[in-house]
Amino acid sequence: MPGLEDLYREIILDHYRSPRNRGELPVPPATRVEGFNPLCGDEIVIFLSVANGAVEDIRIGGQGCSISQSSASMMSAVVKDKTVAEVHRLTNAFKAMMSIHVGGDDHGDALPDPDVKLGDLEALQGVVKFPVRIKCATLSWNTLAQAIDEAMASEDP
Amino acid sequence: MPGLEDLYREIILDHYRSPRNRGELPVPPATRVEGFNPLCGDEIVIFLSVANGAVEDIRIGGQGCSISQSSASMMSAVVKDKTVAEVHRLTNAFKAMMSIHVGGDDHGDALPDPDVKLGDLEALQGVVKFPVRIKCATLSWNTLAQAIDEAMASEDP
Amino acid sequence: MSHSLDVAAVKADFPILDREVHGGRLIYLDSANTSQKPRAVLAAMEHYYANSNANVHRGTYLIAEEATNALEEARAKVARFIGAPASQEVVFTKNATESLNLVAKAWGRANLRAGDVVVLTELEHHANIVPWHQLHDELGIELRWLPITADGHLDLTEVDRIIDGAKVVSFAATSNVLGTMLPVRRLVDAAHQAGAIAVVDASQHVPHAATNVAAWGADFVAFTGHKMLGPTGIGVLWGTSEILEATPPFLSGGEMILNVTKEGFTTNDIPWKFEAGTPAIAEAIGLGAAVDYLEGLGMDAVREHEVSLTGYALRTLAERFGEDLCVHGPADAAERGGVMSFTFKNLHPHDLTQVFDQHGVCVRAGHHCAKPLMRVLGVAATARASLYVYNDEADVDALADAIAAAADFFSF
Amino acid sequence: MSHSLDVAAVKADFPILDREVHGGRLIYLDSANTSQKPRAVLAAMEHYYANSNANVHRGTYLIAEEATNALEEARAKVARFIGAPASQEVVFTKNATESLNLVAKAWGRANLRAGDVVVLTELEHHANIVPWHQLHDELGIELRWLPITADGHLDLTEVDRIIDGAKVVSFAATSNVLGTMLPVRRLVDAAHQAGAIAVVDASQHVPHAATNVAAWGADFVAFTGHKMLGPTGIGVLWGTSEILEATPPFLSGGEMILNVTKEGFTTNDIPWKFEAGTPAIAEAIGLGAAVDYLEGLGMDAVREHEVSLTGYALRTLAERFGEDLCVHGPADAAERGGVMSFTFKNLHPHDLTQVFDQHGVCVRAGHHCAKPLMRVLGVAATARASLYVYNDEADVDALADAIAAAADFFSF
Ligand SMILES: Cc1ncc(COP(=O)(O)O)c(C=O)c1O
Ligand SMILES: Cc1ncc(COP(=O)(O)O)c(C=O)c1O
Repeated sequence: MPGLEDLYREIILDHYRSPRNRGELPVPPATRVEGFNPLCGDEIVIFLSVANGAVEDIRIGGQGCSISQSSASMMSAVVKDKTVAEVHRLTNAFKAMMSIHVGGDDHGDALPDPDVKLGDLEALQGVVKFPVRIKCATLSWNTLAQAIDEAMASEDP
Repeated sequence: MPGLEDLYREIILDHYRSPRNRGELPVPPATRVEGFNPLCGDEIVIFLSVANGAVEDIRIGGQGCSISQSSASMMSAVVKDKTVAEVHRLTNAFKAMMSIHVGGDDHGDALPDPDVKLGDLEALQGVVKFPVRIKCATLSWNTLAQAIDEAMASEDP
Repeated sequence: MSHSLDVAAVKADFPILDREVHGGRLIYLDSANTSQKPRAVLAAMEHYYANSNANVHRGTYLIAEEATNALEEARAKVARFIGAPASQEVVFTKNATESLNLVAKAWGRANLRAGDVVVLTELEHHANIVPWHQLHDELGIELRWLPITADGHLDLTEVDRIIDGAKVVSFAATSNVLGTMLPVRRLVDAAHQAGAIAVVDASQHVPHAATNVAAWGADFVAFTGHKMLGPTGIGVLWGTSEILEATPPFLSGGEMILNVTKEGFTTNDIPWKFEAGTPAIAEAIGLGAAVDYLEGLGMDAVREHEVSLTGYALRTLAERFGEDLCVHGPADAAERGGVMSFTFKNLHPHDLTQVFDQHGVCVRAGHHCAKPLMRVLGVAATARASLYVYNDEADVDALADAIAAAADFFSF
Repeated sequence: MSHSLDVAAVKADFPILDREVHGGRLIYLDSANTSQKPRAVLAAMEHYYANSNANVHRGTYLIAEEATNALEEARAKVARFIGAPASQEVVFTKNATESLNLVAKAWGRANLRAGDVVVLTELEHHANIVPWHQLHDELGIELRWLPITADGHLDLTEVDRIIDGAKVVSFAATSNVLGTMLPVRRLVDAAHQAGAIAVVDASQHVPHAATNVAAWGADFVAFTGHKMLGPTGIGVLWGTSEILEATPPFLSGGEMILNVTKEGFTTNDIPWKFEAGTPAIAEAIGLGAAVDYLEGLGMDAVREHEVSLTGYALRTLAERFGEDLCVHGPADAAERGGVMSFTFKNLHPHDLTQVFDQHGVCVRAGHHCAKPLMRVLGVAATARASLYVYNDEADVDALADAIAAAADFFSF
């Protein structure tokens, strides 16, 4: 039986207690997208500004458990200034860590790139032993993907 | 276990093979009402003419099993020239024989009158041991009740 | 103990309670979500499948007749259990959600139009909200909300003003989040006074307290089998004969017709008019067995047990955690069902119940399908422990120990 | 025998077949109405209730996770069994009737308007007729009917003309009265050619023959659990991801939402968007076990067994009763399912099956929820014997003996 220590690494609790990039961005120019985890009621709000194909700024709002909040916090730190393509690779790598099958199928996703470094996010690895929590951990990433889609759509002419 | 002989008395099969009062009446002045037994698909059509509060004439159409057809045939023979009140008493007596609770409740029905004579219809007594067939036996009676209601309604000014 | 329920004997009737999880015993405190099933309910369904399985209202052979009788007996049991004047007023559905959809969509589409007002309370379950939202989108009906007070009661000060002019008043008899028991008769009367129909979502009431729909005077009452010791896949809609007769059919197909031609159809009598297709036969029979089981315990004893155990729980939690633990809803156990939603310090409910799980304690964390209420309470989620006939003081103590363990683990 | 099904072993898996009725063995020939359940299906449900019973997609503790996984595994099994490209394309409903109502009312209300044409066949079950009648009454859509030939096949001569301009073509894959197997792919292509969606009622197909919804190319496929060795209370609607995504929700409440506020709601992803309220959890798990059981037999072996036994039945009845007995539908067993509707002399089906019952032979008499077809056939009712995996030649012989007994009793 996996223990609670596998799930709640210190770095997770740290991000939970002191979340990075909390707040809002003015909309527009930023994009605002909400995400919901119907299982446990977690709600996340992502404010995203994309410029020249890269994440210019990001802010996180909403309420959630330590896993969803810390995942969002770590994500916000790592995606800032990354290009959309890099964010896509990070997302795939993160989902692969969560045992979510991505890429290589007919949806046109690339296979996860083994060279992508997840850094702090690796602390979330233990989540995979608690399958119910995977949805908590991926909520912010799915919401980010949607925010990027919307931001890119409004960038395009 | 009740035997088939309890159900299929000779007089029933006789009415089934040679149904009385089969046919139609011109509508109007007659009333036409259809009845259905969704269980086994029996269909009955009653053509009824009521004059001066009594059954002036009745004809039976439709398709059904021996029980529903013979019940309709016997019913048609017995209700002719009866007043609506007499038909109501007959119906109650017949339903009582079928173990259907009627009367004495708050629906204003009279209790079945022990003096009402059912005659040939008593041959249907065995039906009560085959509860599924009760619906077959009562189909024509329920349809008649509806036909009387409609005929009376169009009689009234 | 003052009540007359022999909980040890009851526990022994529920096979799942013998199960070990994470090396300890299963402490099931999520009955407001779904209840466990006694052996008698499982046996009734098994017996049906092994002896009389056949389709109903269609077969002309022995086992088909047995199946039909068993289904209709189950209906009669349910009718008697809720004080319904007639069996035919009991419509079997798949769950309370379908029951409420039937009301909103079959009755509602036939009777409501743009601008008509439907009154709900702030503590409704989504099952009694979203169908009305759909009608809003489709027909332009308007929703009004009866507010709740800070201590989780319905705010009665403005009830009549808010209900005035409404066509429907639809509300939970007991809140699945706060445990609050609403003044059903009072609200039904207010609805009728205003010319509205009264719809009661009794999903959290029927399993836990004696119910008499006739005494309530409501028009429709919805509830669900799996929360009252019955199986999944079966729900109930009770309605007065008058309103059921006047309501057009909802789902359609076999069973609910008298005749079908290429041109159209005529409907069967109530309740079958509302039961399209092969019904949940085994499940209805299982629900009948659940009713038998609850009647065997006695609904007054069930209620007494829950009031007493809820009182014990409220006292225990207050003694052990003081201000750190906040239980939402009425403070007096006699005024509530055995549902306790709580927050503990600033620990998120999902993290709390994660620790509970390691101790075998099953408690739900989330919005409990009542997101508008969550917003009113100012939280995104709560942890919710809920009690039933098989719970005892040891289960409550185990919950308290698990809370202490969580406090410990997160070293707050 | 040429097929590879060990019927004696199969029979032993069905507890009800040990039952005596009227002093003899039970000869169950009404599987088109509902099938019997093997021990493995009952055991799977019992195991769930005794070990993992909890609500799904809500619980954050071990047994809730087990329950959720068991439900979703059942979905995956069903998806694989019917060749669905993705699990999320499998929506659980309460029966095929609800599945077809979902199509007519959720997809239909959003996509059809007055004058739009829906094409059905003359051999449809009421479940695939009455919802469209309701839509006719509500929206003014128009129904067109594909006729059948004298020998019970679909008349293909005018198919394209009749379908031309239609928005929906909805039809049974196998007739529940005639046994006729329709040319599904041909009809789907004709529908798509005309710009219509194709809806297949596979209630009588999925239990009896290998099914591949992707190969059919249909948009929606509906079927029901209780006819395929599964429990009552569970049905399936398969749809392509595209069409399910584009279809608005039907029943609404818990489970099917992402968010609810006082102002409105947003829906969950497919398939949960269509699964409002607590699902039929145990029943879905039971259906999964039924799929396992059928896969264990092999659907090709099942089909081979039915063709062979139907052939035996058709020959036996012809030999023993000649012209006195008329079996409706295709004469060649290879072109039909194991459903035989027949009339015997001028004996009414209900009188016939009354005698059968005394011999333990379960055969349905009636309109089989296909009254428009009865009218086309020129009868009010038929007797219908239907075969499945647990039937053998002795069962067919018992049917023939019962027919002889009826002839005898009524001394014709
Ligand atoms: C062809 C067909 N369609 C639909 C149905 C309806 O199935 P259910 O009653 O389980 O909804 C049936 C069975 O009754 C059927 O034979
Ligand atoms: C108050 C209330 N209403 C309705 C429901 C819906 O019940 P079901 O999910 O069985 O349809 C529930 C339970 O989830 C409930 O607690």
